[in-house]
Amino acid sequence: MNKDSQMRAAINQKLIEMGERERLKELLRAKLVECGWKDQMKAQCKDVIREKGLEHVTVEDLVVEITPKGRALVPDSVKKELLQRIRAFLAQHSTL
Amino acid sequence: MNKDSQMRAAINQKLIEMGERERLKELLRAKLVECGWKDQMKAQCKDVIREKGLEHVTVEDLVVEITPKGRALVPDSVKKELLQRIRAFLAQHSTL
Amino acid sequence: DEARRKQEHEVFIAQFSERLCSEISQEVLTECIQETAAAEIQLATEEKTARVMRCSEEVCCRLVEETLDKEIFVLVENILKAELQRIQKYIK
Repeated sequence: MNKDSQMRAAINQKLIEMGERERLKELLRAKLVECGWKDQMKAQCKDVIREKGLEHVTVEDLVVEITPKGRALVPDSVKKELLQRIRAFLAQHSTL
Repeated sequence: MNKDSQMRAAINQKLIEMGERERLKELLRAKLVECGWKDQMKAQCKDVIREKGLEHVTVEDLVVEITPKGRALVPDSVKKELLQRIRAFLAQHSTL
Repeated sequence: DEARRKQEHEVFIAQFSERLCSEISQEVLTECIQETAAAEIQLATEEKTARVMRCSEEVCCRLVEETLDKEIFVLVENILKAELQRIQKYIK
């Protein structure tokens, strides 16, 4: 394992141990609702269903179809906030 | 002060005044780079930091750890050259 | 007498040279070792900071991806279920 992999593993380990990883996911979920991402995604899904017809769409198809848009629609500010929170956490728990 | 001490003090004074002491130091520094001593020292430092972990090593620890090797690794040819240069200088200024 | 003085002087110069050589070596080695150690600690610190920055970003991206994948899956499942129920209701 190279140094970067070790570091990533150590960061993840620390985040999980302290329950911070779950809190970060929770924060992200809340932000996705707050910024309208969830509503946009719902609308996207409905569009695809309408276009293709409900009988021609499976969960997997729909997931594959809307995932790239879902990723692109996350505002940079949300990702930035999350990253800042991770870095602040690491600074506080600097045993890495 | 006996005659020898007086003479030593006079030569030292002259060496400093003429800038030769600094030039000798500069020569040695250059030779240490040229012969690879400096690179060996860097590698030694990296080894110690890797073994002990950055958070467990101070500059002072490193100095203590690598000094014996540092002294041992100076090639005899470099010491010899320095000595020859000192002798040549003293011979050139034999009135000292 | 002259020859003796000359020999004494030569001995003195030889000893002095050895001593000076050792003094200068000592000074330069001490300085160089100190400099190298400080520079290497600094370099290692900078490298570690850069690694933490880089890896925390990667961990963050992975966390976002993971959360999005799950969110999208649940969202799709719920919407399809709701659409199906709506149609069933309509048929009835």
